[in-house]
Amino acid sequence: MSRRVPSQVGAHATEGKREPSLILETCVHTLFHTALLFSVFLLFAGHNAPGGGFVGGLVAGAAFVLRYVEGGSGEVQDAAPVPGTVLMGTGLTLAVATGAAALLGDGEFLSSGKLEMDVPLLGAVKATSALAFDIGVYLVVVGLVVVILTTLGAEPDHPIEAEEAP
Amino acid sequence: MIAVLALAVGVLYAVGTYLILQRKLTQIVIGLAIMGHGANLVLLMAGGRAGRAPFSGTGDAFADPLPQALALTAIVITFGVAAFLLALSYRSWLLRHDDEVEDDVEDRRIARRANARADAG
Amino acid sequence: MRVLIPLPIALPLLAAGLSMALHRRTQAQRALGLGVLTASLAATVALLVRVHAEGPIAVHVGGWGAPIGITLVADLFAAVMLVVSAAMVLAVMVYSIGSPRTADHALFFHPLYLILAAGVSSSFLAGDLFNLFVAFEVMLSASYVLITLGGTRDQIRSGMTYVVISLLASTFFVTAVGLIYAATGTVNMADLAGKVGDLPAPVRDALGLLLLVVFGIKAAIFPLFFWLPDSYPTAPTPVTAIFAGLLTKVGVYAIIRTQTLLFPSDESGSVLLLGIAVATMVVGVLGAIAQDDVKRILSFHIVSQIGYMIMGLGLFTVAGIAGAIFYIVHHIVVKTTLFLVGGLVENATGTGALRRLGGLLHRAPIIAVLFLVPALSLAGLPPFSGFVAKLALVQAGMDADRYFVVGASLVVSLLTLFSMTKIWAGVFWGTPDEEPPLESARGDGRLSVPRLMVAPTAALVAISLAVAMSAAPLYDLSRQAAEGLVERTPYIQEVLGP
Amino acid sequence: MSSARRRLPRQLPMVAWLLFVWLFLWEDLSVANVLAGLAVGSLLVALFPMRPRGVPGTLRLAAAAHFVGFFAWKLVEASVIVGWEVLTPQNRINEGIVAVPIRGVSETLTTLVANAISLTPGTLTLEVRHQPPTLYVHVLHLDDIDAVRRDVQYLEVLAIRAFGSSAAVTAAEAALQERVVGGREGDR
Amino acid sequence: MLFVLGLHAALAAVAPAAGRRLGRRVFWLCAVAPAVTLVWVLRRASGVLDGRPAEESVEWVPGLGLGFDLRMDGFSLLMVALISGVGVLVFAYSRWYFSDRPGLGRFAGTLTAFAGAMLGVVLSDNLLVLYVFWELTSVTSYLLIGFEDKKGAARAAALHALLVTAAGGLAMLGGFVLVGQAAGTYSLAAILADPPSGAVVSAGLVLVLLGAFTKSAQVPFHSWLPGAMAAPTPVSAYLHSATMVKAGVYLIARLAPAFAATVAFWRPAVITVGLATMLVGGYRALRQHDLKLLLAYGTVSQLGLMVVLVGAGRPDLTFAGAALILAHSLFKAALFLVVGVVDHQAHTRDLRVLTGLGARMPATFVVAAVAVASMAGLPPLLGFISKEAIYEAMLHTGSGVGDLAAVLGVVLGSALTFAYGARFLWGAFAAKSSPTPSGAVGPEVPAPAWPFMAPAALLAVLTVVFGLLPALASGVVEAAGSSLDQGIADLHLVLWHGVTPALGLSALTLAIGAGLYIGRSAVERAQDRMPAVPSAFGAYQASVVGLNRIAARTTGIVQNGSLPTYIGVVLVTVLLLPGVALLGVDLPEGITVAESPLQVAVVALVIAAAAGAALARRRFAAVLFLGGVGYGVAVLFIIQGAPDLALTQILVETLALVIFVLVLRHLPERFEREPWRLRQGIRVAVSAGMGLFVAAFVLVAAGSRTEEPISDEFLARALPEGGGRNVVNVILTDFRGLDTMGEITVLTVAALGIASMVAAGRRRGDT
Amino acid sequence: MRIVTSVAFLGIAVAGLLCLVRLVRGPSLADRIVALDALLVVIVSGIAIDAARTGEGTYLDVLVVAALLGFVGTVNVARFIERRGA
Amino acid sequence: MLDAIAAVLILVGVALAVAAGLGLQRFPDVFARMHAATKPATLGLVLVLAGAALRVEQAGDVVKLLLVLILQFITAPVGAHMVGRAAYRAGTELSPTTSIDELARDRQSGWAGEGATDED
Ligand code: NA
Ligand code: NA
Repeated sequence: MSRRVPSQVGAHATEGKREPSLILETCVHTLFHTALLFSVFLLFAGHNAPGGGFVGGLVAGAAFVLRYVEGGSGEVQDAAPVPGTVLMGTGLTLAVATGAAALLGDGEFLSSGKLEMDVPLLGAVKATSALAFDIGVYLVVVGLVVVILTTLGAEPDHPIEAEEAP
Repeated sequence: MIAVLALAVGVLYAVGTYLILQRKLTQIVIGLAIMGHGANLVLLMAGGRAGRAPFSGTGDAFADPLPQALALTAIVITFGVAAFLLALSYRSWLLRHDDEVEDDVEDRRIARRANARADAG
Repeated sequence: MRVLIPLPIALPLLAAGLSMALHRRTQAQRALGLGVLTASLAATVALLVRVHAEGPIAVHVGGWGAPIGITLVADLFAAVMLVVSAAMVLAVMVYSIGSPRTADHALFFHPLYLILAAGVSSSFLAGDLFNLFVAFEVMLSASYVLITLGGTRDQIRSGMTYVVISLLASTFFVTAVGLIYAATGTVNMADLAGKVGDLPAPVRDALGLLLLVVFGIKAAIFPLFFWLPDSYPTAPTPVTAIFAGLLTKVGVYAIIRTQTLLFPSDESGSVLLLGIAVATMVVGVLGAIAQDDVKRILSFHIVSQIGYMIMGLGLFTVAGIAGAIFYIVHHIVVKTTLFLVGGLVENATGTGALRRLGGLLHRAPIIAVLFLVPALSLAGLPPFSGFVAKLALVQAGMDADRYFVVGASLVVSLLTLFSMTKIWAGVFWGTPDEEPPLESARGDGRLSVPRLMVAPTAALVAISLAVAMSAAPLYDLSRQAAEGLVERTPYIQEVLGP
Repeated sequence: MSSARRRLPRQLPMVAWLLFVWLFLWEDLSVANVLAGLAVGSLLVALFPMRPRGVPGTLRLAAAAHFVGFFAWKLVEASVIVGWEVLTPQNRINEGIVAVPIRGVSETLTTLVANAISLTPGTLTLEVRHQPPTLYVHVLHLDDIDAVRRDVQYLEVLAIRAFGSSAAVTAAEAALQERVVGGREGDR
Repeated sequence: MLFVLGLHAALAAVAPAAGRRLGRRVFWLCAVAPAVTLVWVLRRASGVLDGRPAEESVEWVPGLGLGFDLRMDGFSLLMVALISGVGVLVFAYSRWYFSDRPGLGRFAGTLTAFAGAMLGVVLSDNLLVLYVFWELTSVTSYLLIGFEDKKGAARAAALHALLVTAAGGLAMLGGFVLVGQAAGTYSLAAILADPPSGAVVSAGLVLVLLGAFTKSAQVPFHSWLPGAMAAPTPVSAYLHSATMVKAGVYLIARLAPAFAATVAFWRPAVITVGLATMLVGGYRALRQHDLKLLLAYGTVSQLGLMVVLVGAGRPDLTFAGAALILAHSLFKAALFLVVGVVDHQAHTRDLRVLTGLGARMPATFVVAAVAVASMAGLPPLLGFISKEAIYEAMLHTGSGVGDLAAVLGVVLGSALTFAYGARFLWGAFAAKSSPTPSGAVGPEVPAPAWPFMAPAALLAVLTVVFGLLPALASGVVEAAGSSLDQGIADLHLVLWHGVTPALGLSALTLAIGAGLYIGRSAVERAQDRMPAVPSAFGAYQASVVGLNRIAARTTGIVQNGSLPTYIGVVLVTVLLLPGVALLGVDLPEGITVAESPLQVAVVALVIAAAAGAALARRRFAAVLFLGGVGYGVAVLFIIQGAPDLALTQILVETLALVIFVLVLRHLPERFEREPWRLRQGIRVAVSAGMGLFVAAFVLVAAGSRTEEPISDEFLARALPEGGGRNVVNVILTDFRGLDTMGEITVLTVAALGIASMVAAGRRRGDT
Repeated sequence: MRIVTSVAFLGIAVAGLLCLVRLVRGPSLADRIVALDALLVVIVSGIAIDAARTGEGTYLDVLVVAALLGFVGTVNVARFIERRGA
Repeated sequence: MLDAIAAVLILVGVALAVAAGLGLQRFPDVFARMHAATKPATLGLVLVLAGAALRVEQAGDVVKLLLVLILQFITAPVGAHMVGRAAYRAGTELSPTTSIDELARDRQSGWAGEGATDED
C-alpha cells in the first residue's frame, strides 16, 4: 500500500492536550490508584525490601505520567492537590527538619529516633525518623515529576518566532 | 575484576565521549547519560564480585552494599541535572529552533579581531 | 558545640524548603532568607572561634562513626572558608534585594540561592569524598539554574557550556570515587589518608591527578578554565558576584584539601602544580587584556588569580599554603565586590561594554571609589589585602627557591593592573564611544545608584580594607590552617579517633 | 465537598480493591494493617478523585468463566498460529484492517473487548469509533473478513453476558439472533 | 611621623567632599598637611641633625616582616623638608592656577595622598613598607596625570607612567624580598649596617635598581616622564622637583654606600645609565618647542646626574648628590611654576609662538632667570655651589678611563643643561624677530597676580639665599650625606673654593653651553638630520601594542568559544594527566572473563545499544538506544546483586524517556551528518582512548585493593542499629542520610530549573 | 532445574538480542519502541526465571515496577509518534 | 512434580519469547511485527511468571508475580493499541501484503479518528 499522510488530528491539539483514547483512559483509571498504593507500599516497605522513598516516589510519579499520557498536563494539574514545587518544598523541609530535629535533643545531625507506643487494638506502633525522612524523599520525587509534567509537558509545540516574529 | 564488565565500562565511556563531542545538545545529554552509566558500573565493579542482594539476616556472600548506595545517589543526581539540561535545550529550541550549542559570541569576536590584526600587521 | 557544624548546611536547606512552600510571597521569602543567612553567619563565626581554640572538630552525621557514616569536619581551613562565604552570601543577598533590575524578583531565586549557600557550606565541611561529590552537585545544580535565571539567549548558550562541562567533571568525579573505592575500600577522607599511601605509586598518582582534573575544572585552572569567562558574565549580577567569589574557590578548596590530605606531593607534583599555576595566571590575564566588557574582564581575572592560589599550594610549604589561604580569603571578598560594582555600573547605565561607557567618575563618583579600592587590591597593589596576599606568596616562593614562578606572578600582577586600568579608563574616565542603552545614562546628570545596592558593596569594600588592616591575625590564622593541612594527624585523629 | 461525599459510595469498589492489594502486598492480616490499608486506600481515593467510569452491570460467574475460557482458547490458538508463522519458513501473512461494528454498551465493556482482541496474537485494535460503535482491527492472517467480524462480535456478546446489565444482555441476545453480519451497513 | 602620614591620609579622604563646598579654597585645606609637616620637621630637625634619628613603629603583619617602621635620619629629613616645603608652595599655587570647576576636591585629595605617599617612601625603614608607599605614589600619580580624563593624551600618559613605574616597582618588590630574606630582615638600617652578599642578593639588587631607574626616569625607561606633562602644571612641578622622580634617586642613594663597593656590577651600571640619561635628556631638551617638555627632558637629564652622584657610593660624590637634590628641587619647582604662570596667562607654552613676555611680566622673568642660572650652575647661586661640589668630588675619585669618561660626560651634560636653560629663557621671554609658525603671542598677555607668582619667587629667593649663605643649607646637606655614608666627615658647602680645576671645568661647561645656545638653530637642524633611533617611547608603545596583540591571539586560540573544543580539551587533559600516570602499570592478576554467560549476553546488549546510540541519525532513535543501554545496565545490576539499584535505574530511565519525549517533540527529527572527516577522526581517537583508559583504570584500581572494604560493618549493623533489613536502604536513609538529603536537594533544584526555563516564558529574551 | 534455567537464560539472551537487532534496525520509531518494549518484557521474564531459579523474591518488586514502567514509557512514546510521525 | 510443571511453563514461555524475537525480524511491517512481538512475548512472560510462582517460597512473592501478571494483562494490549494507533495515524507505511484497509476508507469519508471534533 502507499504511504499515507499523517492524521490532522494532532494539528489543532494545543497546550499538551492529547487526543483522547477510550482504551487508554479506562486503563489509566484502573491503574492510577493502584500504582499510587503500590508506591506507598514501596515507601513503607523500603527499609526491609527493595524500595524506599525514592523508588516509591518514582512509582507514584509514574502514576502521574499515566494521567499525563491520558489527558495532558491539565489532567496532571487536576490530579495533583498542590503545585509540584510546593510538594517538593514540603518534602525537602520534612527531610531536613527530621534531620535537624535530632540537634534539638542530644543527637548528631540526622541521627535517627524511634517513637514506639502501644495503641489499643493495634498493638505496638512504630514510627522512625528514617521513615519521616523517606517520606520527605518521596514527596520531593513526586513533586519533581509533577513539576516536569505541568511545565515542560504544558508547552505548545511551536517555537517563539512562529508567533511573535514578523 | 570481571573483564566483560570492564569492557562494558570502556565501551560506555568511549561512546559517551564520542557523543559529547558532537554539537547537538541532545547528543551531548545522551553521551553524558551513557558515560554516567559507565560511571555507575565502575562503582559497582568497585564493590568486587557479584553477590546476593544485601539484605541482613538471610545468609552470606552478599554484594557490597556501599557502592550500590553510592551509585543510586549518583544515578539520581545525574538524572536531575540531565533533566535540567533537557529543559535548557527546550528553551534553546524555543529561542532558536535548534539545540545546537552555539559558539560564544564575544569569544568569536575577539578571536576575529585578533586574526584581523594579524592580517593587517 | 558540635551542633554548630551542621547548621550552615541545615539552616539554608530548611529555609529553602520553606521558601518554596511560601510560593510567591516575596517579602516573606526575603525575611526568611536574610534571617537564616544571618544565623548561619553567626554559627560559622562561633565555629571558627571554637576551632581556633580547640583544633579540628568532627561530627559523625547520624551518630555513625567514621568510616561507616558521613563525617563533617571543621578544621581551621574549613572554618575560615565558612565564615567568609557566609558573609559574602549574606551581603550579596542584601544587594540582590536592593537592586531594581534583579534576580531577586525572579521566580525561585530565594530557594535556589539558599540551596547554593548550603551546597557551598557542605563542600567545605565534607569529610567524605562521596559526600563532597554530593555537596558539589547541590552547589553546582543550584548554580546551573541561577546562571540561567531569566532564560535569555546568551544565558542559554553559556548555561549549556557551563552545565555540560560541569556535568562532565561530575561524571569523572563519580568515576574517581568509584576507582578510589575499588582500590581502598573506603570513601572517608581521613580513612583514605592512611590507605591511599599504600597504593602502588602509579595508581596513586593517577587517582590524584584525576581528582585534580575534576576539581581543576570547577576551580577553572589551565587548561580547564574556558567555561568560566563564557558563562559567568551572562548571569544576573548578584549571581555572578557570588559565583565569582565562591564557586571557583570551592574548587580550589577541594584541590587543596585532597592534595594535602590524600596526595601529599613530591617534587614532580609540585612542579606540575606550579606549571599549571603559571599557565593559569598568564592565560587568564591575557584573556582579561583582550576583553572589552567589564564582567568579562573580571571573569578572566578570576582565572588568572586562581593561578596564584594554585601557586601557593604547589609550593607545598606551610608558608605557601598559608599564602594560598590568605589569597583565597582576600580574593573572595574582593572579587565579589568587584562584580557587585560591575552590577552598579550596569544598573546605572544598562551596559557593561567599555565602548558604551565613560565618565562615570564624574557622574557616579561613589561607584568609582567602590571600584578603585578592590581593583587595586586585586592587582596586588598596596596597601590593600591583595598586596599582603601577593607578598605572602612571593615570600613563600622565594623561600622555596621557585624564582621563575615568583617572577611570573609579579609580571602577571602588572598585567592585571594594566587590564584594571582598562576598566578604569573605559568606565570612569573619558566619554563613551557609543551611545549607552539607557535613557538615564545619556547626558551629564548623576546616575541612579540605589542605596540598598551600595550599602552591601560598601560593606564589602570595608571588609576588604579590614582584611588588609587586620592582616596579621588573618595571616596567622592562615598559617595555622596551613599547618593543619600539612600536619595531617590532628585531622585524622579527630575523625577516626586516636 | 458534598459532591465528593456523594461520589464516595461509587468509589467503594476501588477502596476495596486497594485494600485487597494492600493486604496481599504486606501478607499481613492484622487489624492494624487492615486499618492502615483502609486509611491509605480511602486517602488516595479522596485525594485523587477521578471521573467515575461506567461500571459493568453485574457479574455472572458462569458467563464470566465462559468469556475467560473462550478468550484463553483464542489466545492459545492464535499463539500457536503466530508462533508457527514465525518459526516456519513459508509466509502466509495477509494483513488487513477490518472495521467491526460492535454494540458498544459501555466504555468499560468496549475496552474489555478491544483489549482482548489486542492481547490475542494476530489481531490488534487500531482505532475505536464511538458513533457508530466500531472497532478497527488489524489482522495478521486475513483469510475471511466475516470470520473476523464474527469472532469479535461473539466475544463482545460473551463479555456482555458476563458483565453487562440485563438490558444490555437482552439486546445483545436479540441481535445475536438476527446474526448481524456484513460490516457497517448492517448497523446503519 | 605616623601623625604626619595620618594627617595626609585624613585630608585626602575628606578633600573630595570638602571640595564640593570649598571650591578652589580646598587647596588651603589640603595645604595644612604639608604645612604641618614642615613645621614638624623643622622642630625635629635639631635632634636629627645631631645624629639622633626619629623612630616610630607600628606592627602590620609581623609574620611577613611587614611593619610600619618609620625612621627619619638626616637624608630623610632633607627629603621631608623638600617634599613638605615644595608641597605647601604647590598647594598655594594651585589655588590660583585652577579656576573653579568640579573635581578640584578630588584633585586636591589625590595630590595630598601623593604627598603623603612620598613622605612614606622617605620615612620607611622597612623595605616592604617602602614598597607600599612607592606604589602608592605610582597610583596617585596615575590619577593626577589623568586628571583631564576627557583628553586621550592625558589618559595615555597616565597609563604610561603607571605601567613603567609599577613594573619597576614589582621588580623592586621581588628584589626587596630576595635581599630581605638573605639578610633575615627587611629593616633598611639593619641591612645597610650589615649588608648581605651572594648571587641571590646581587640578583635582588638588579631588580631593585630596575625599580629605581623606572621611577627616576632613567634611560631607557625615561619616556614616561615627558609624557606626564599632560598633568596640570602644579602636579608637574611637584612631581619633577621634590617627589616621585626623586624616589628612585633616594633609594639608590640609600643603598649605594652599602653595595657599590661589594657588588661588581653596581657602579658600572649606575654610572653608565646615569650618564646616558643625563646626555639623552639634555640633548632632547634642546629640541623641544613646548616649554614644559623642554623642562621635562631637563629633569630627565638632571636625574641622570643625580644617579651618577649618589649611585657611585663615594662619600664626596654622595655629598655632592645631596646638594644637587636640594638645589634641583628649588630651581626645578620654580621653573615649572613659572611655566604654569606663562601657560595660564598666555594660554600657550610653545616657545615659537611666545614673544616679548619678558617685558610684559618682568617679575616672572627675573624669577625664571634666577632659577635657570642656578640650574646652569652660575654663581652665586645654590646650583653653582652644588656644581662645584660635583666637579670637586669627581676630580678626586680617580684617574681611570671610566672616571675620566664620567667627568667628560658630566661636563658635556652640564653644558647641555646650560644650553637648554638658556633656550628656555629665550623661548619664554625673549622678543623674537623671526616670523613664527602660527601667530605670535606676547603683547596682549596680562601680568599674573602676585600671589600666583609668589611661590616661584620664594623658591628663587631661597636659591639666592642658599647660594650666598651656603652655611644655611650646609647643615642639612651634611647631615643628609653623613646619614648615608659615615665617610662624609668634613665636607661643607662652600660658595668659593678658589681657583681650582673644578672651577676650570665650570668655565669649560659654560663655554660649551654658550656655544650650543648660540648655535641653537644649527643644533636643531643637526638633530633633525640625525637618523631616527629607536626611541624609548616607541618601544613602550610597541610593547603595549604587542601585549594587546599577544593577548588577543592567545585568547582567540585558547578561548575559542566552542563547546566541543572545550570538552575535547577536558578529555585530552584527562588522558594526558591521569592517563599517562597510569601507563606502565601491569594489569593485575586474577581477572575473570565473566561470572556467567548471561553477563556476557547482557554486556553484548549494552554494547550494541550504546553503539546504536552513537550512530543513530534520528534524535529519538538515539534516545531509545539510551533506554536500551539503561535497561541493560539495570540487568547488570541485578546480576551483580543490586535490586534497589536496578529498580532505580529502570524508573529513572523511564522517567528520563518521558522527559526526552516532552522535549524532543519540539526538536528537529534528525541530526545533520558531520561533513568534516578529520574532526570525526579526532573524536573517534579521543573516545577510544577514553574507553581504554577507564577500563584499564578500573581493573588496575580493583587489582590494587589491599584492605578489606568497610562494608561488612554495614551488613552487620543495618538491622540491629539501623532497624532495616534492606542494607542499601538503611545506608541511604540512615548511614549516609546526608547524601540522600543532598540528592533530593538536587532534584528540587532540577525541578525549579525546569520550571524556571518554562516560566521564562515565550519572551525572545536575547540581549 | 539448573539445566532448565540455564537453557531458559540462553533463550532469554537470544530473545533479547533479537529485540535489540530490531531496535537497531528500526526503521520507524514505532518499530523501535515495539522492540524496546519487547526487550523489557524479555528482561522481566529473565528476572522471573531468576526468581524461579533461586526461589527468592528479592527482585520481584523490580518486576512489578518494570512491568508498570514499560507501559508508561511505551504509551509516552506512542503519544510522541502520534504527533511527530513514526 | 511442581518443579516439572514449572520447568515446562518456563521453557514454553521462553520459547514464545524467542519466537517474539524472531517475529520481530521476519515480519514485514510494524503492525505485523507488533503481532509477533508484543503478544507472544507477553504470553511467554505470563507462562514464565506462572512457572516462577510455583517455585518461589513465600506467599507474598506469589502475590507479586500475580500482580505482574494482572498488570501485563491490563497494560500490554493498551500499549499495543496505542503504538499501533500512533503508527497508523503517523502514516507508517503498510506492507504490500496488506489486502484491505477499512480504516483508511472510513477516514477518507470524513471520520478523523477517535477524539476528533467531527465525531458524533
Ligand atoms: Na564553578
Ligand atoms: Na569608554
